[in-house]
Amino acid sequence: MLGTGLLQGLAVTARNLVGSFHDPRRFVTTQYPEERTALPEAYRNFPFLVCDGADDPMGTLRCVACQICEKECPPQCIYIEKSRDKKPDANGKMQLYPAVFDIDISVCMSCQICVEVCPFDAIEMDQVFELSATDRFTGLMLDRGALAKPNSYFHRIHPTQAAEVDARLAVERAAAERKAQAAAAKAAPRPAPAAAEQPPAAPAA
Amino acid sequence: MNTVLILIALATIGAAAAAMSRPSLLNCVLLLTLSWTGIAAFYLWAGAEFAAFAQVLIYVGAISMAVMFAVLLTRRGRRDFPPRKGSRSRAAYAVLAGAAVAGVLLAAVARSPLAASPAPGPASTVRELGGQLMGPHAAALLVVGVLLTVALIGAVVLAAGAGPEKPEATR
Amino acid sequence: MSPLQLCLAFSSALFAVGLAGALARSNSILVLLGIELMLNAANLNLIAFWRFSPHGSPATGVVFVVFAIAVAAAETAVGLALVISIYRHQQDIRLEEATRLKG
Amino acid sequence: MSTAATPNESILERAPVLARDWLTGFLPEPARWLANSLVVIVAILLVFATVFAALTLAERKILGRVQNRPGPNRVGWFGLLQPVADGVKMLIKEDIVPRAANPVLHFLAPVVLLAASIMTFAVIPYGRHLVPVELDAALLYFFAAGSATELAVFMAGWASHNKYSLLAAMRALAQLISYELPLLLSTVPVVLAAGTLSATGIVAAQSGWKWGVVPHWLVFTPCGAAGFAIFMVSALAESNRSPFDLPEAESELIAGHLTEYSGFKYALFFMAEYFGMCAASGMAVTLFLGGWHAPLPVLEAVPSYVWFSAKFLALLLGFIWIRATMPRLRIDQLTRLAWKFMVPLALVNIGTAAFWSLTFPWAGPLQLVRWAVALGMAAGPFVLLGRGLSSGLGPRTYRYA
Repeated sequence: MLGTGLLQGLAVTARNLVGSFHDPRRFVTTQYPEERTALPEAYRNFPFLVCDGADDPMGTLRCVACQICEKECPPQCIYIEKSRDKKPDANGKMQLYPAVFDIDISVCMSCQICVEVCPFDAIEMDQVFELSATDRFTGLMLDRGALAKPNSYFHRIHPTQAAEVDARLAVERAAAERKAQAAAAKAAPRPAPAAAEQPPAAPAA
Repeated sequence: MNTVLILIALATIGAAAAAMSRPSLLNCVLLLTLSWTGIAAFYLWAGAEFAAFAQVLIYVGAISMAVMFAVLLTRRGRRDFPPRKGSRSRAAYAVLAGAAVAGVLLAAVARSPLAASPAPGPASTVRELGGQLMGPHAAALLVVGVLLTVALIGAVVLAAGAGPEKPEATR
Repeated sequence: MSPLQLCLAFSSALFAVGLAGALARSNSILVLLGIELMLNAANLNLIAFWRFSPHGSPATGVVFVVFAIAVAAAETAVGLALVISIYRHQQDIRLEEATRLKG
Repeated sequence: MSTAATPNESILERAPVLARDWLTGFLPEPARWLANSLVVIVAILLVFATVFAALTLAERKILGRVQNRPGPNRVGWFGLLQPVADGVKMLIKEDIVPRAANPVLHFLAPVVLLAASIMTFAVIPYGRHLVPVELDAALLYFFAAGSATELAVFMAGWASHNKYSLLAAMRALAQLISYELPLLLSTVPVVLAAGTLSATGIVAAQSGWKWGVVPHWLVFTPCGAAGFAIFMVSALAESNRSPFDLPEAESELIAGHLTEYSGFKYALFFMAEYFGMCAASGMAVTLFLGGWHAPLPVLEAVPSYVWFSAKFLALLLGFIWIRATMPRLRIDQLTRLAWKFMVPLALVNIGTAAFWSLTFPWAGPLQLVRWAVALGMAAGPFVLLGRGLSSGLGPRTYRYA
């Protein structure tokens, strides 16, 4: 009969209206700036540089300025300048470090190739999306200081990936340490008799 | 008392005269609607509320719409009509005829011994009007009802018509 | 000039304007409207006399006007229908063109 | 402003009238009448401006809540200042007038539309002593002022010198004219029952209660209920609301006859639409829901204008509720509904009203017969015409290319 469709429709809208006040299923809006929905773990946005020590980010950067990522980056949005001097890295080996490390995030297309090619796991993908800036050129050019974030932050945003990376680094570090000790042990007995005039070649890490 | 009447009269006649003299058709119709509302204002001034609201409802509401639809349906595109050679003199003659008729009427009105009783006019209540319509004028009411239905059905049949016969008419 | 005479002057002026308009214009819709205006002028007279009639007669004036408005509405509707059907035949509604009675 | 005081009247009932007398008491007689009417005009404009503001906010919040979202809650506390923000936005927006448009008509259209819709507020009795203008033919005045809005719609469409807005104006006119008929015809049973065209007379005819409980409102009679339904549907169409908002539907001709309007003229058009909605629900309350009468005798102490505004807001929420539910009708469905369903139903309803008033003296068992026949005469055509309306429109079949 004419009109029954309308009445059913009115009933649906009324139920929805009343339901929206008490039934969470009927009120789905999250008020964005105040409430935030949890980001999925695999979400990635723009890269950031991982540094081991949170207190001295520039000192403990994992990046050794090998510039592989700069060459591999399809849109060419990474710019690296090597440093003059060297500093010891996590394994105690003297490595270079990037004096300038810029990523132009207005060009970056979040393809994650830099993360895959980086031999030192120095660069990972970040989850920060509130990056709007007022001017287009310098505002979206992130320098070394802005990019460096501690490993603990990496654990917080990508827990599984961070754990896997740390496990691999620990294995490498252990291997490097064993090699260093073996080298030290081999070097140590030969000059044992003449230990007085020559200090051990590689200081133990 | 008279100033209001004179104001209404001037407004209405002004609107009607302007309506009749404007070149663009739709401005004419709108000005004419203005003069119809002026006539409704006169009815209000005279105390016949029912007639005033009926006038507004029928003329300003319905007839002006019908006229505007007719004007829009019969627009021949922007090919402006060449002004007929005789139209200037014809308008003059028409105005002359109108003025002559007005002169005769006004002369008659001025000399007529109409001793208007300035007493407040009879209050026309709707109930009394209804009584009149249903009482002595009941037959006339039915006739007007039939007339209206027949006329409107005829108008619809006429206007709808059997559709354009000549193919070039659909150009 | 008593108010009644003013009303009659008003309605006769309106009648004259309607007449002049109907005669002057070449577009048949405006001729129709000119006649409509003359009809309204007549209604004006009816109400004027009803208002200033000496004896407080029942609302005959208003009844006449209501009937006149109804008839005028019917007349306008039929007139416009005629104009539209003329337009359909000859794509032009100027009076001078509507000379052929055929069809 | 009738100031006759019935004995057991609470002071609140006469409060507005006393306030007005206090305000304009000191003036000499001719100026006092003028001041009184000015006060009434200002009061109406203020009240309905706030109702308009509150209505825009309520509409957006209710539509939001129905669609599982909060609606505006950023401006002010819970979004209460949203109408103020909208108003300011409309004021500072640039008012573009197309070069080819006819400037006089382009400016005049919203003015005439708003003037006509505000004039309809003059005859609605808001309370026992709150009747702005007591007209003998109030109902006819209401519809006369209402029909002047059609002229303004056409002027808007024509003055914009834009093919689409002219086409949309013609479609809007077709809708307005075809729904004016059922609107007028649906009030005939009310006039027949009340015996007068004046609004106060109609409300007075609906006073009193049967068996002390059921009020004598016309909506509780079969012909009144059918008339109320037809009146509300036609009022929806007259004010271009919800299922009938084809003229300004975005998906149709851009914004219909409002395409070439921006800035405050655009806001005026919307204010006129909301005023049209308010006037229609105000008149519906007066005609069918017993105006300012209380639903129960014991509630008589509450001031009358409170009852009027309660019913008035209920009807407005009904308008919004229907807007939240109904999809839009096409122009042919719309006019078919008007001419093939609403007009015949309204005509039959006049028949039922005649039967209802002629059989008034029936008593005892005949009352049941009277009710049964009247309900049959009201519901029968509804079902038959309803079936006819959607006949031949079986479930739609799709042929995928």
